[in-house]
Amino acid sequence: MDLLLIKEGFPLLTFLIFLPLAGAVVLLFFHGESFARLWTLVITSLTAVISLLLLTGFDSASPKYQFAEAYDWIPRFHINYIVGLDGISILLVLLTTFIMPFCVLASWKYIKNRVAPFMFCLLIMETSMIGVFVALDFVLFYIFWEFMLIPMYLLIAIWGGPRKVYASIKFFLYTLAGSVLLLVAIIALYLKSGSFFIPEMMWQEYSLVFQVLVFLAFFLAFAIKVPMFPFHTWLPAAHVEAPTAGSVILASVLLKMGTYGFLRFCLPITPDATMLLATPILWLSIAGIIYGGFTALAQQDMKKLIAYSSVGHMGFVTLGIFVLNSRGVEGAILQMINHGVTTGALFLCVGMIYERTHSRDLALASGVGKYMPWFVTFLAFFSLSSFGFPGTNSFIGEFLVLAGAFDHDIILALAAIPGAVLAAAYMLRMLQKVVWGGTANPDQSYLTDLSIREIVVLAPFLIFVFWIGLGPQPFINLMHTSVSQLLDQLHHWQQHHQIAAVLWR
Amino acid sequence: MASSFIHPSLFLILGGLLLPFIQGPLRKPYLFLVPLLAMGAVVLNASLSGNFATVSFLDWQLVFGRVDKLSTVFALIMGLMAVIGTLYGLHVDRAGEHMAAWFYAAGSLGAIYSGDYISLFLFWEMMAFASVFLIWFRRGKQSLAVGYRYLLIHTIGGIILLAGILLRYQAVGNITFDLMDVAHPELYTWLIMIGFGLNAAMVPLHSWLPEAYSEASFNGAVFLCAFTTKTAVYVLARSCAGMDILVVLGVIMALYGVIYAVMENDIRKLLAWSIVSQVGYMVAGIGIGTDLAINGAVAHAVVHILYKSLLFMGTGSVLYMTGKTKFTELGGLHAKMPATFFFTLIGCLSISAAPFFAAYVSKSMIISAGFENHLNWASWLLMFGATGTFMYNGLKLPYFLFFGQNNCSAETWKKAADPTWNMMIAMTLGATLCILVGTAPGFLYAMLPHVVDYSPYTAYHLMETLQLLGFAALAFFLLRKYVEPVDRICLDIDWLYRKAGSGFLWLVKGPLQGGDTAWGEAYRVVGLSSLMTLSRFWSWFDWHVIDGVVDGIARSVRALGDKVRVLQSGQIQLTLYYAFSLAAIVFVTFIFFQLL
Amino acid sequence: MVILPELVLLTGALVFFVVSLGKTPDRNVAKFIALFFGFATLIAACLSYQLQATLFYGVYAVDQYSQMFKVLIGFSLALLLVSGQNLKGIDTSVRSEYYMFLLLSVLGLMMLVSSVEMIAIFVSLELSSFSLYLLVPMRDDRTGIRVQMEAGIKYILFGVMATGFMLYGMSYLFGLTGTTYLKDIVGFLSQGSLQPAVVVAVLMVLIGFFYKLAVFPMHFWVPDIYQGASNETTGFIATIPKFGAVALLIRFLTVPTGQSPFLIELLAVISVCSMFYGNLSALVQKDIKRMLGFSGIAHAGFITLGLLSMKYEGYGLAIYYIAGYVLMNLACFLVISNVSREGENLQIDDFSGLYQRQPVLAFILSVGLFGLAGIPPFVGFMAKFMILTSALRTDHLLVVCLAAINTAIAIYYYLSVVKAVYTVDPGDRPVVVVHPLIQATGVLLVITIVLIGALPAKFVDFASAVVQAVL
Amino acid sequence: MTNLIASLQTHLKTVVAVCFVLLAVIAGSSLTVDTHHAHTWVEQHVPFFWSFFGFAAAAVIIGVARWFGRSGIQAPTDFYDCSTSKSCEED
Repeated sequence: MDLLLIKEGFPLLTFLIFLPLAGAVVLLFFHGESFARLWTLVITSLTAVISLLLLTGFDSASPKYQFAEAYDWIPRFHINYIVGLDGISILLVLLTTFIMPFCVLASWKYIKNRVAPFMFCLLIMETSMIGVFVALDFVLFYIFWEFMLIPMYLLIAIWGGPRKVYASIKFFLYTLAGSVLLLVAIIALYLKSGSFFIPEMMWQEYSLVFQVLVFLAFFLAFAIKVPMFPFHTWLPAAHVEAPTAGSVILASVLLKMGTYGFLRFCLPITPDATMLLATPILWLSIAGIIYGGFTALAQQDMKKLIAYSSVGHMGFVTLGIFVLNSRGVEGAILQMINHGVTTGALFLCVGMIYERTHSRDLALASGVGKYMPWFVTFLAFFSLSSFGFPGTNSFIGEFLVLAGAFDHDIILALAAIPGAVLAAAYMLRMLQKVVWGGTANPDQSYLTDLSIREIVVLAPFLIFVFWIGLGPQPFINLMHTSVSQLLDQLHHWQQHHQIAAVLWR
Repeated sequence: MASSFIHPSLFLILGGLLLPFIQGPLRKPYLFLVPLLAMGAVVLNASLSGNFATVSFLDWQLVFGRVDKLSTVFALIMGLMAVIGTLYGLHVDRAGEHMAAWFYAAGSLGAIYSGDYISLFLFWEMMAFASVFLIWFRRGKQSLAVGYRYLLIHTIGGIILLAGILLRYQAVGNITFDLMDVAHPELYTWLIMIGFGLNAAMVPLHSWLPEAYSEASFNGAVFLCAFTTKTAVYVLARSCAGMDILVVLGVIMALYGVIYAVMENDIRKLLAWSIVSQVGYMVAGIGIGTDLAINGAVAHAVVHILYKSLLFMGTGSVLYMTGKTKFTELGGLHAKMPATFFFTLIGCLSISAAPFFAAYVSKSMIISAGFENHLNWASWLLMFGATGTFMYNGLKLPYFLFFGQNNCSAETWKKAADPTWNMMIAMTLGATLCILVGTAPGFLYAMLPHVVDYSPYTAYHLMETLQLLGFAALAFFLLRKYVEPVDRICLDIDWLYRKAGSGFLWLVKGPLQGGDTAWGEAYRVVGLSSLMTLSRFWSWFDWHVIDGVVDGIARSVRALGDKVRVLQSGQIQLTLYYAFSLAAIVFVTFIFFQLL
Repeated sequence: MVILPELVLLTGALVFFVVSLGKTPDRNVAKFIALFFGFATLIAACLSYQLQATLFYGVYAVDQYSQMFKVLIGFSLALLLVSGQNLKGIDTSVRSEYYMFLLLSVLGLMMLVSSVEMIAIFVSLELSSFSLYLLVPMRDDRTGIRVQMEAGIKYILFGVMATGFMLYGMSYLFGLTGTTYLKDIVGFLSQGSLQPAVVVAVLMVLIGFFYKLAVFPMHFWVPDIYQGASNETTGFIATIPKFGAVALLIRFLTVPTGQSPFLIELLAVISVCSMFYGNLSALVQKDIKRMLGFSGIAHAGFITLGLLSMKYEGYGLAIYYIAGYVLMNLACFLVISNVSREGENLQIDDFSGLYQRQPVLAFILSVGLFGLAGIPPFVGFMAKFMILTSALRTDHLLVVCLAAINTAIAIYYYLSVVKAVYTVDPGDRPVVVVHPLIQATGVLLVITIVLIGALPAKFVDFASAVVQAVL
Repeated sequence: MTNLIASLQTHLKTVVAVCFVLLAVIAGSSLTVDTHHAHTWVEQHVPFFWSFFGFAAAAVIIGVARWFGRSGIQAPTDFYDCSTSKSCEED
């Protein structure tokens, strides 16, 4: 347990996990619509503010798991309640806590019926999402990981669009089917290592075959969550049908869990298998990047377009992770955050159009710029950021990832570059259509520009876009120690286990 | 004393951001003030030399202010250009257009002052993205499409450049932006060169230029013609001086531009083509790479900015007043817009290197540098081109625009008149500078990066030029019925592909790959549509194949369930039979289990 | 005193017998009597929880093991009576008889878990079974095609066959060991002198209980009976008897056979078969009870998976699993029997828009279904998880993987109900009115499901300990 | 200035004549300048070299351009619309 930096006194993480849950329980008894909105906003904002304490207390110099708490839970099976935070997860936790209030704001008018249940689902979501990122016990992790499906399913299935039933069931089945073998892998690991405590599972001498099997089980679960090409088809369906807040949560947080899983589990628990299988996965990421670009280019539905763009962007993340060098991994983590910020914001933008025109069709939204100057300004910045325009956050992320890729293999990196072109292509296409439209724009004169609430929702995202874009250093500092320690261990491992290294070549 | 360095871009950017809030009577003075401030900053910087405004970013040193003679001279002319251009568009009250123009200029200035690849790249992209608005602001279907293509092409250029930078970073380990080892070019050298070259409109990466510039708004074009290509020339001079391939490319550009310009019917396209050819001279000069040649290239860049902007202002006025840009819809305008004619004429003479006019003092430097380097073939061809330049620009343009047969429709003729005061002032300014430089090149030469021991006003050079021009003119007037503009557009490189048949065409252009040389045109002709087809195919593939597999699995499991259900026939005798037989099976297996 | 719960049930049965002699009483009377005896049984079970004794020449052992089951049975019985108190499917005239046989059947089960001698086992088993056989056709005939009769007949015939197997197996055991006392049998066999016949005997006995538990291949009766019987009856069949089955399965599995590898393999095959059979055929069901029946088969497969570890821990887990399963099923049947208006069968579509019509029931149902599907944090997940762990510990990787895949298959049909409940528009389906007491029961169920799902440690430890101590 | 041009146009004949004279003068005076440090042999030894060069160059360029244009480079103005119409509706 020397890996843990046990937090004496106030159990901060536990509090963060269960505060939204408590809020949700309250909502069970009070159904007032306005109350539900307000209450949820209060709870989420409270969570966000409190989560800032993490930053103040976090010691970025130590690779340990901080704010850790450990209690017995099911001693018979060595299942304990252990939570902790390190450089890899802290940013994601903060991302989660900070996205949520904006989701609430975004659904302020969007959700008209069954408000209280909606907010209930949001809060439950938040609990499970934070839980996933901080859980250090594999069973705990899995519980949060699976439980999350229920509220998300309801979010899509109840408040979704026309094809909500299909989309939601697809989402549920697909992701669940992906993670059943994860469960088996977890049990297998437990029987080998004798504990569900994740750090104790790392860097153990498993046989290569065992590692590969476990890795594949992991991969299936995480690749579907990411989603990596060709496991991505649930994403467009879900995104298109989900309500705005749902899409935002999906894009900003849920997708990150897959990549987070790769980082947290695949690399340290099955190092040999990782090195063995890194190359194919890298090429899969490349395929995803380019493929996502192409499909995005063909979309008429803005949400679908962004959904496919996510496939491309997450491709960059996996690329960065599996080049296995510090630039790549740090870029990948940063890119996770960026994608969370940018794509989340884009979905909010689309939602705002949708609230006005009740359509997400590019053709119907063309020429909006004339009547919604504020809106298009935001949209323009976010789309620039989305294809990594210099000075915005994604540029840093993709740049680091590409740099890492170049360290790893030049061909690989060059292969990724057309993806960047495509990104520019489809984003500009959307932007140009929305801002300028064609010659025959539909009559948009009834449109009203953004309200204060909406501007308040979007502005913070913009701030982060440029903050990360111009001064990424603080963010990188947060993660640097953990990442470098992870990679050091990995390379150290690699030197002592030439067998994998040999197979790798 | 880094404190004394003031980055001119700051003024332009801040000014641009504030612009929307400056309304009413304050607007015009403000518009005038901001570029002046930037200009002032440049002038102040001119006194410095060294690296300023260095910022450490991640683990790199970014240099935002690298001041030396080369950067200074370019910065000066760009700053000047910002002033003139803004002045010219002073009466335009679309704030967005000015903002775009200023960001554009800011990007160019930033690129010129930046001493490392990262910041260079940043400003580089800034230019591309700001400039496209100048095209979009003309509003109208064609400009939109063109602007979109323009942007895409530049994005690709940027990405090639980025790839080059990254590779170079891999190889060299630093990001300082300086002369590359052109003697032993690596992959990254080529990539970077191509990235720059695309902005310099090198044949065959040039095709974005004519269509974009001819589609720009009337004052947008004035900015466009100055910044993009010349910034490219600057960075080439900075990083690729003496790269032999550039000589060839330059010459090709020079001639290619000439031919097309001679055929062209659209006046602003004609000027755009002439940009290609003039930049060709500079590129060639850079390729030659001796002090004289570099001097020549730089000088030519400077004067080119002057007269080209003058010409664009002239033609811009015509467009602004009449709304027409085709010879076949204009002509004989000297009576209606004499001043415009006068200034344009000066511009024409300048570009055709007539004695005492701008280009006279610069073009010849490049050419003679060529001779001195024993690249005679190059120099001859450039001479040849120079003649052509005079032909289409010194003669064709003014003749068919202001004299020649009058094709103006009635209302065009009615609308035609000299433009507003600010445009006149701007043009006057430009014209004066042209003549000034042409007659007294001393101060220009003083600014050049290397010491100049070259005087253009030798009797021989004078006579040479006079003969050249005189007899070219003779030939022109004898053969002028052959150059009568016709209302047709000129296909570019893509023509070759058209001949090669559509199947091949698709093969070459279908995939998005930037390796396709005729990228811009190809993109225009089938690139976009086939790209869309391709992407539509992929999305079809996504829904029907990949998703089909997924749903298919689900369905087949369900179907399997349907099969299994059949076992559950409600008939008790059957079920009993199953149960018994299974029990029996178990029993038998157990027996075997025992025997084994 | 030690057999207080049995006595309570017996008196209850007698009371109803008396009532049934007179003219048909008001429906509420029967209901209240039933409720009274239900809770009385629960209390009695709790009271006699700590007691230990051996009665009737040692054929009847009152020990922790049996008492634990009795408490579980009593608890489930009480809940069942509350949730199914309206007995919509049963004609008022026969309600008292219905309750009588219900209590008798429960009595049989209570005796079953206590009996440690084969004759006693047989007798109590038949007691519970036959009264159960009678419950099925008591449904009042609405369809006109008398499905309930058909179901009842099938039930009997199939049951008789299973009993036949069991008796045959018992006679074998007796013949081999010369005693009918389990303890002696175990003692005798553990001294060696094992023959392959022992396995056959044990298997045949097991078959009887497989039939009760509805494990493949003794499951064929399930869907028809579930569909044919009234909702309340099905609720009973689907839950409480399983306790007895598991209890006895465990008792008999402890009989040493010397062939445990074979037995284990067999159990593994059986469990995988029932999982696939159950889940696959459940996928395409329209009738919810039928669907739950098939899902029950699948879950029975999971229980056998727990048993095949042949370890006390595994047994403890099996008990934990069955307890959780019963709870979740109770939740589902509570909703079913209250949503159906006159006790008619319910198609899945009939739940459309239940969310608008009766949010609480919708909530209960979805918790129950998600639990059955094994989504955390409900008991279904924890139980499944532990069972898989113990199975993998005995190196049945393949079986475990298949089981895991089954969870993925299963989710679909559970989800299709939830979908109907939450997303489909109710259309002209009327609002469902439910007695608050029933709602409270449902919520109680939900809470228990979540609680023992989140904190299983105590229960599992206890169960395993008990099994270890007693057998 | 317009008047000036107008008057010139009225006496077009004289203007042309003057021009020819000018040309002659130029050509003539080109013989007087010393050509010692001209770059190449031809410049030094061919009289009126640049005159010929200029004339020839102009002629050639016009010829080439004309041939080039005729050979299909010059297309009707609606040439692209057939292919861009698709793409226009795209972006």
